[in-house]
Amino acid sequence: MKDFILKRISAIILPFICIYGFYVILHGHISPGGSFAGGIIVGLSFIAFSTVYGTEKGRSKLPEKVLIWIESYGTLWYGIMGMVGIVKGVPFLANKLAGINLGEPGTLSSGGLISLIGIGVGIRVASTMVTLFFTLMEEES
Amino acid sequence: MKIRNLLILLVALLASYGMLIAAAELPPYGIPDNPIHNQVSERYVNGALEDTGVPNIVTAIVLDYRAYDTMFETIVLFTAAIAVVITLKSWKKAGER
Amino acid sequence: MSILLEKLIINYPYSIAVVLFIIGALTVLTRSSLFKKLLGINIMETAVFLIFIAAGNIRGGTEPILSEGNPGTVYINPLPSALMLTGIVVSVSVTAFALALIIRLHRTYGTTDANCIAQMRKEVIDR
Amino acid sequence: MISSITTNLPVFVVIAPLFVAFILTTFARRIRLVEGFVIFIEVLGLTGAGILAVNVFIKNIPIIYQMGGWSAPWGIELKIGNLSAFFLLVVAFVSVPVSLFAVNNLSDEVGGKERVTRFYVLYLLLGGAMAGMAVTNDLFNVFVLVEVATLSCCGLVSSRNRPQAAEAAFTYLIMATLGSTLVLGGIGFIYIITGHLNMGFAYEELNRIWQNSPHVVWMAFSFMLVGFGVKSALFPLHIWLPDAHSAAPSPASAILSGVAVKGYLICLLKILYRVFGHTLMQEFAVHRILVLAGTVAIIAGSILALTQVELKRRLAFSTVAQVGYIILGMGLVNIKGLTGTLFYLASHAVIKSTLFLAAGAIIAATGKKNINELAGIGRKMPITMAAFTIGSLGLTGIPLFSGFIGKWNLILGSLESGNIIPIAVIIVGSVLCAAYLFPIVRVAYFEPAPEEDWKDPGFTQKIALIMLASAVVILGIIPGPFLELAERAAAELLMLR
Repeated sequence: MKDFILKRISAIILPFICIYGFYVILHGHISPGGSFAGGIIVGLSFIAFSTVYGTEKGRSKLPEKVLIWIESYGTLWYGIMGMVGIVKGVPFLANKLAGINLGEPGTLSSGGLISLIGIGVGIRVASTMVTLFFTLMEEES
Repeated sequence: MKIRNLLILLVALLASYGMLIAAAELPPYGIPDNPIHNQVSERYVNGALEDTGVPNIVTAIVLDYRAYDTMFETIVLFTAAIAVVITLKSWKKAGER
Repeated sequence: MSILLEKLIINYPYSIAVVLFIIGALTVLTRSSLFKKLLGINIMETAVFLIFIAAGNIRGGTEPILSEGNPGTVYINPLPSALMLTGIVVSVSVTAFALALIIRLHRTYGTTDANCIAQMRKEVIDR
Repeated sequence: MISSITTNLPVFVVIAPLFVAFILTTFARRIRLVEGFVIFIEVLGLTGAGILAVNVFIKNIPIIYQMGGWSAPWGIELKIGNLSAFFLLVVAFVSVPVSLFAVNNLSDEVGGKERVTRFYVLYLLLGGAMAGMAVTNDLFNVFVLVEVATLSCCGLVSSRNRPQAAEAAFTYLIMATLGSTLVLGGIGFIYIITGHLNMGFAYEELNRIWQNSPHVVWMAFSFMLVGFGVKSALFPLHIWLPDAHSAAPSPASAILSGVAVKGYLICLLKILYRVFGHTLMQEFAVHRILVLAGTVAIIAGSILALTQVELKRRLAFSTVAQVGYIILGMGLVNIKGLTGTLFYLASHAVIKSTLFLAAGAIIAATGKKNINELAGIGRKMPITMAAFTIGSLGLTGIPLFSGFIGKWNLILGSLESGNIIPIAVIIVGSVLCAAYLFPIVRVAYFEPAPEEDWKDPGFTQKIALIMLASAVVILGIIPGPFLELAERAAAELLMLR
């Protein structure tokens, strides 16, 4: 897989795939697709990178400790967003009820908690995809 | 092995007959006034913008009306990641007996 | 009998889903290769997702994203598609975990065929 | 601050174990801290469940908690009735001693520090999913929680570093996913004809319009029965259970057999009685199918358990038989029968985890798996064998133990429902249960003991065994409020009050 053409092409394309993934995550509440689809696109850009450049280089880009941290605190992030409702005395995971201004619909910052949860879940799904890939690819040493 | 496969085939045929009858009895496909398009989905379509301030109704449902489901969905993905790591990571440290 | 066929034609997505479901169930139960079992599971889950999505569809409806266009646009029912987001993620995680188990079994027993693994396991116990 | 906790208690009981499970992986090296966190959360969960049960018991009205502030058909609703409080207590109570038993006992079965931490993460996720299952009042939420429980159960089974564990986990995962796909199909059918996912609304809608699509309702019934039957190892669909429960580490098999199987049965109970309703069940003669399936499961499960030589496999097959009792009880559509089912479910959860923990301690100490090799162990490991004996007495339904009250109510229920076969089956089942459990006790106490120095497991393991064994006895002698809670849960299921 260490082929010259592949390396040059992926060096050009992969950053744009990654940015497109983040675009899909951020615009989850306006355009179709959302936190999950965007997260998978970002995850796939890292997987493509480590397929082309070899898992060692991929591993150096995203070491295991960072992945574990993103994954567990990404999932916790969802819970923390839920606790915002409880702190405001409203049931768990409340959004409009918790008095968060929903912003002007159609703009990037609209939807109050929704965009925050979406970003957190998107990054977390990306890190899970990468962890799954690295664990499955690891040959037994 | 043959009898087992034949038995399973028989049960599968019976089940498929029952399911086809049920599929035929389901409300016709694509009609706007099916029971599924009742006041629950009406509210989602009409009320999503001012309830959640988000034009994409599917995201509104996933991240606001039924956010509890999506929390458990991220937990399902988290469980799968932990389970994959626990089965495969054992290979290096504890030698297989 | 003809009414049944006629209704099945009208509800064609549900009948296709039933056929897919039976194919998936048969592959899981009769095939002995672990990969084929996993494929069968995926076919079955796709069949059930098809039932949900087909139920939510309205002929001529557009996707449920509010655009400022004419207010009269008919939107399809957003709830089944929101539910199937969860279903798809669930089937992805089950497939990932099953693949990890297949790799683990391959490392231990060398094959990915359920019958050979069963024989080998008996030898391991007798030893 | 306190008032905000008590009002949001239904959510805290579910999310507390989940939140700790998320952050546990980041400090995997300090194993003491991890174990301390796990036990702290389990005890917290028990107190939370206790407070919930008490104020549901006193006020006798279900607590409704609308998730995210959206009212019932639009948002997800948590409904803590007597049934949810009852099962929350069972889950919370059984998981405290099992986590106590698992303290510094997992290293040989599961492996290094990292892996033990991940074992605890899966254990807490399972606890959170079970609490979620007890509490929800929404159909699709039941599917997602069932899926979380399935994946964490398969992860727990495959966490043991033995090759058989991976194979057993794979069969378990494939069969369980088959089951949950069927459950999703059933939910799909109900949703398509009623348009509601909330159990209360789906119940009213279903009972109003079931005449014009009887086959769809019949298919939804069969999907639910087969789907949850596969997951709770009902007799013909139980192939995965013996391998999975004997290959799993002993705390995992205790929680799997004791609580995880019960979670699916509670979901089946909820869907059958809260969504379909007992009138619809009798209309489609589903209760006769349940009684028949239960009868077959009891007889076949007990006979299969008799033929097993390995200790853990015999206990696993005995779980298949006890699931038959619960399914049989579900078919008796009257208060006495359902009270018996719920109480038997709780007593089996406590008893089976005692038996599995004792078996785990024996295997860890002696290294012997088969029953005839356990001669004279009663004198060498007194506390473990005492717990095992109390558990087996309870399971066979000897008076003064919790199993008896469950079986007694089941017999009264079947008397009330008119057919006699269940009574004969329950008695024959108890005799068979004695036939496969008492020889172990006989071998342990009355056979001469070899010289090897087997001794009781560590201090925390002894506390766990004592806690569980005493619960079996207390539930038997003074069931009192617990039985009353089961009675009210039965009345609530039958929509009488």
